[in-house]
Amino acid sequence: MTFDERYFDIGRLDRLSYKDTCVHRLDPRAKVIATVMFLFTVISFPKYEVVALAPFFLFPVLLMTVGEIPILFIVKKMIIVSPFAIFIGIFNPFLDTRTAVVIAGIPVSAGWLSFLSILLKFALTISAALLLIATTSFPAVCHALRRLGFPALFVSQLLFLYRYLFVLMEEAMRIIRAREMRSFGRRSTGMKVFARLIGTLFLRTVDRADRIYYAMLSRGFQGDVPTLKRSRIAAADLAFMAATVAFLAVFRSFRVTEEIGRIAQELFL
Amino acid sequence: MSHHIVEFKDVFFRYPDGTEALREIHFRIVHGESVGVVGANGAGKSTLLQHMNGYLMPTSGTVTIGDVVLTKKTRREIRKKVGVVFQNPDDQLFMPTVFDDVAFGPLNLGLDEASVRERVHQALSVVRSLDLRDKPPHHLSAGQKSAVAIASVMAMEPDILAMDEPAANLDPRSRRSLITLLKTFKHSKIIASHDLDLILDVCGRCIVMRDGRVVADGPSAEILSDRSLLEENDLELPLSLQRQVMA
Amino acid sequence: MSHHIVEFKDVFFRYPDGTEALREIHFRIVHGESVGVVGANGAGKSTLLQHMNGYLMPTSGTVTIGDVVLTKKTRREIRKKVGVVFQNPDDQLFMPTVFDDVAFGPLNLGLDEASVRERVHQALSVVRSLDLRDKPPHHLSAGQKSAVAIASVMAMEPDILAMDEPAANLDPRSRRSLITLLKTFKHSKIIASHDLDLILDVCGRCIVMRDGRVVADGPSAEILSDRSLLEENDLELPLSLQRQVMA
Amino acid sequence: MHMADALLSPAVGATLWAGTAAVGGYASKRLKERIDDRLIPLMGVLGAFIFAAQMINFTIPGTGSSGHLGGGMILAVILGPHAAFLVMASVLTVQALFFADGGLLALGCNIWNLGIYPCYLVYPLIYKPLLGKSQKQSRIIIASVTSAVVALQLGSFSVVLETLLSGKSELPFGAFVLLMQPIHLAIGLVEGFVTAGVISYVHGARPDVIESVSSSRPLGDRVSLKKIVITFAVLAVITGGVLSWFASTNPDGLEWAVEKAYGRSELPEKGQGIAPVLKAIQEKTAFLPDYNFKPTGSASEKEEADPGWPGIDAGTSAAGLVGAAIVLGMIVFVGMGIRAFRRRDT
Ligand SMILES: Nc1ncnc2c1ncn2[C@@H]1O[C@H](COP(=O)(O)OP(=O)(O)OP(=O)(O)O)[C@@H](O)[C@H]1O
Ligand SMILES: Nc1ncnc2c1ncn2[C@@H]1O[C@H](COP(=O)(O)OP(=O)(O)OP(=O)(O)O)[C@@H](O)[C@H]1O
Ligand SMILES: [Mg+2]
Ligand SMILES: [Mg+2]
Repeated sequence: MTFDERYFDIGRLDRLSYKDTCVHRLDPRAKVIATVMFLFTVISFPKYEVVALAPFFLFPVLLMTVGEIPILFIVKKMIIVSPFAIFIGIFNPFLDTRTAVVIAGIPVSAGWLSFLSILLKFALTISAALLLIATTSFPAVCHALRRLGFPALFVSQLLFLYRYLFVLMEEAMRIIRAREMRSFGRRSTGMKVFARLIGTLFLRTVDRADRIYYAMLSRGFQGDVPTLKRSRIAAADLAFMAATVAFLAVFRSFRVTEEIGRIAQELFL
Repeated sequence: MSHHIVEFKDVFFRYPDGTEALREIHFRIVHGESVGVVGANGAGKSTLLQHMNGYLMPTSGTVTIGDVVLTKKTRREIRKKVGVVFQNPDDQLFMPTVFDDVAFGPLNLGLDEASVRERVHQALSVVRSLDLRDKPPHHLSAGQKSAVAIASVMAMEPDILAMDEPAANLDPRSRRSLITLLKTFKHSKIIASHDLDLILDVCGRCIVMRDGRVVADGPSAEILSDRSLLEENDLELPLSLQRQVMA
Repeated sequence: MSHHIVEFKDVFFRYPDGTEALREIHFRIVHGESVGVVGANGAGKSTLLQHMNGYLMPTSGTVTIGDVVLTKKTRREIRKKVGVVFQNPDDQLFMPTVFDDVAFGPLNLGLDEASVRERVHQALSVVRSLDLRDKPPHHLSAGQKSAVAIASVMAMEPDILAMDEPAANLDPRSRRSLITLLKTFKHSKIIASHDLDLILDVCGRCIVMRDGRVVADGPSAEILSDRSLLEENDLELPLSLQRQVMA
Repeated sequence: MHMADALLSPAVGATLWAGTAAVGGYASKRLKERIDDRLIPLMGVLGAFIFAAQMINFTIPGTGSSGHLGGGMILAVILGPHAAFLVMASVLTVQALFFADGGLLALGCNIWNLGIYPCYLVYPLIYKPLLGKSQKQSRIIIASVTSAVVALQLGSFSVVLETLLSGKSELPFGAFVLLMQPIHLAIGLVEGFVTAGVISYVHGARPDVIESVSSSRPLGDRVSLKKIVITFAVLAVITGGVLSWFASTNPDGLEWAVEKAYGRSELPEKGQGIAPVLKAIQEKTAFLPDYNFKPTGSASEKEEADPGWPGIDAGTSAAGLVGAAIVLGMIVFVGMGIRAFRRRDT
């Protein structure tokens, strides 16, 4: 991905999180906890599990549709980060060739099953993480983390990181353009210029940190970044959590998919 | 009300690298006065403003705000009185949402939740930015950022306002509403700017700096129409006082 | 000399997040013309300028520079012809000394050492900054940075010059010498600015933008004295055309 | 080289999360004790800087391909280990959330691999001793390159271990290591040179910065090597213990890795020895009961590979397929329904 694309991409994700739907309105803590439970449940399925993962797509699909998040955007982002998981998983079919199941006369090896399982888990976990941000906003996730017991220092500087991410990326983007404008694709994209360029950016960043610090002092900063409590757990949040837990428990404990298949087979075949 | 007074007495300031940025600065601003600071690039305007609430401490001489002499001990007190708006709003809006940013000062003053909300509401309505409250600053336009930066200082209800180049990058309409806002602020204020027209509009009094010294101090209408004084100091007549020769 | 021509034909540009920043832009700048671009914050001025040498590529429509249509393939060629000066000089000066920075472009053009030195000397004298050559950019004042940024573009001897808000943060004297410099640049140039007085001074022609569209295009003297047109577009009369009511 | 959720078992994910959280709590506490509150915005902004810097590419000499900066070593040199670790953790958190690099459960692993090694191991044990008191260019280069290479080698080796312990991949240990380590050797070299370049540039242009930042650095020389080594030993033992205990609930991975690593013959009596014990443990501790997945893999059983393995006959698998199709169809239907409903609403 080019610089610009990455930059625009997170800008877009960030903007999505400022929508106002009922998913966006849920308490951030509820969403964080629900997402983590979802992730653990998905990951806890054994290596060769494929079929039982299907119902879990309901979770991202509901968040996506109710939260009005464009599906293509999420899919695109998933594909971009997929190479590592695919790279590791793709060896399974070659290394684990014992026949696991025979479907319509065609033997399917265990390796393919485990590879498929990795892909499904990948899609589920990555989309859940992206949707958490897309429906919650980064600052809200940070505040939730703080209230869930993460160290204040860590959370404060995480918020600063988020705030200045865009400022500095824009700065970097302009520097790149200035370099491009005067380098005509020749030399000067090498390591030496690069190191100086990064060095310049670094020095500016340090100066900026100083100015920010002054601005904070001038508004009474005394070492702690204060925040207002902004949300209380409401009935809707409890309902959401309860529904998530029930959903996860049912589909993790019972092989619902296969049951449905069996019933369907009996009815129609 | 002596707490709105600002007094610089023989202030010198040297940056650690040896640059003499302020020399023998001497002036007094009384309650309710509105003072413009003008001068060439590098004249020392920003350095001067940074003494107003003790980011920088004089190398020698004294700065007095209200009844209090600026020292390392008193500067925390003084910061509650003096609100400073910097040149670049990006350095000033450091919290992740507009609301958080404007609430930052009042929260640090130890106000309770209701009053903090009240203050934020108040300050944002003054700059007509209430509907931006939940946005992150990086999604604002340059003009909106400046407005919010001003709100975040106003929310502290300072007795004295200091602004460094507040109108740069604003489009003419936004600049005009900034001028209106500044005119409605009743307490003492001090504004450093290259926009001499803005100074002429907003400030009754004007200080001219050059190489770290105050070289002129008087009514804006007089100083800013004194062509030779201005030109000696790398300035020129406010554009609205220049006759335009149309092609 | 057709290589100094700039032509936008039905250019649309959409940022990846969906913002329609340019719509149906259509104009032609002929050799030696000097064109100002004005409009409110967010009107699309910077976006327009970034099409001039292919940082951004039109979503639809064509941009022609000289005889060459802007495409991914031709933009390297086009960058040699068009020099762009950004709004913030800090972003433009990325090398550790002024000399290195100004030499960067010519070196990349593959010039030999003597000609590079010659060009740097030339460019720095034009902006009266020869004595800054060994300084690191972060020790310069705002005005000096702008001057060096301009020199670093001039050193490439562009056929066409594009500048985004060149006068922000300059003191009146430096602003005036920038104006003089711009007037002496004989080739085509295009300048985006909120400083309507500067546009009136430097540019014979003026384009008004609003929401990504060109809403007016004509002689600066006419457009910039049309109060109702300007006010509709969040602008106002250049200050030098406003009558100052003295207190 | 970010570890991904999909390759992770809950046990490995949770263990590394716990380890990372412990170190993070420790770092926060240490910083809080002696913090110069100027450090909070500085840390945040430098985190953002790492992102910005990572987006600027450069050409790797002689290859024409391009690389970018990782950042852990630069941060450690400039901020000291505690602050650098927290910044690195934040950078990775943002990567997990905004770019979906890795995922949330794997975040523990990633912070471990890319944060703890450079900040707490390589910086005090390799960078500082190599650099010594000198600030010579050559010294900076040697120290930076060695440090970056070692840190990345440790990181990528950990990815290998974490993947194998999780047991979702079939890659044999040896092959996996041979894949990962050389790639990261190259990346490490580049990162090292860039780190050296930036540090010596900053040192030359503004020596005050490194000095002023590092003077407000709480750690510095005060922490002894011994303390670090001991801490790491303890951490390693605890992690190893917890990990292997957890991992035994998924014996597939651990045993398999051990088997590949040491060769089968060196694990005696597996059939009767370990497997039943593990199975018993598993029954008691399993995160959620593993329905239908009976022959969890003691290796000997796997080798036998009975025809229906892993225990689904053709009938049930067909039912599974049909079921999956129906379930997915219903989900798509629900999604499209909500979409349509929304559209009509607005
Ligand atoms: N951090 C610094 N270290 C050393 N010298 C500095 C520093 N900041 C400013 N200076 C120098 O101090 C002098 C006064 O600078 P100052 O920023 O106060 O000028 P200014 O009047 O605000 O200029 P401008 O109109 O460009 O904003 C200049 O010579 C400048 O180079
Ligand atoms: N990187 C970006 N991604 C998405 N939208 C953008 C981006 N940059 C600018 N925009 C949007 O495009 C529109 C035009 O922006 P542009 O920067 O061209 O305005 P401008 O006329 O230069 O404003 P200003 O006077 O404030 O510099 C604005 O609505 C702005 O929000
Ligand atoms: Mg200044
Ligand atoms: Mg612009």
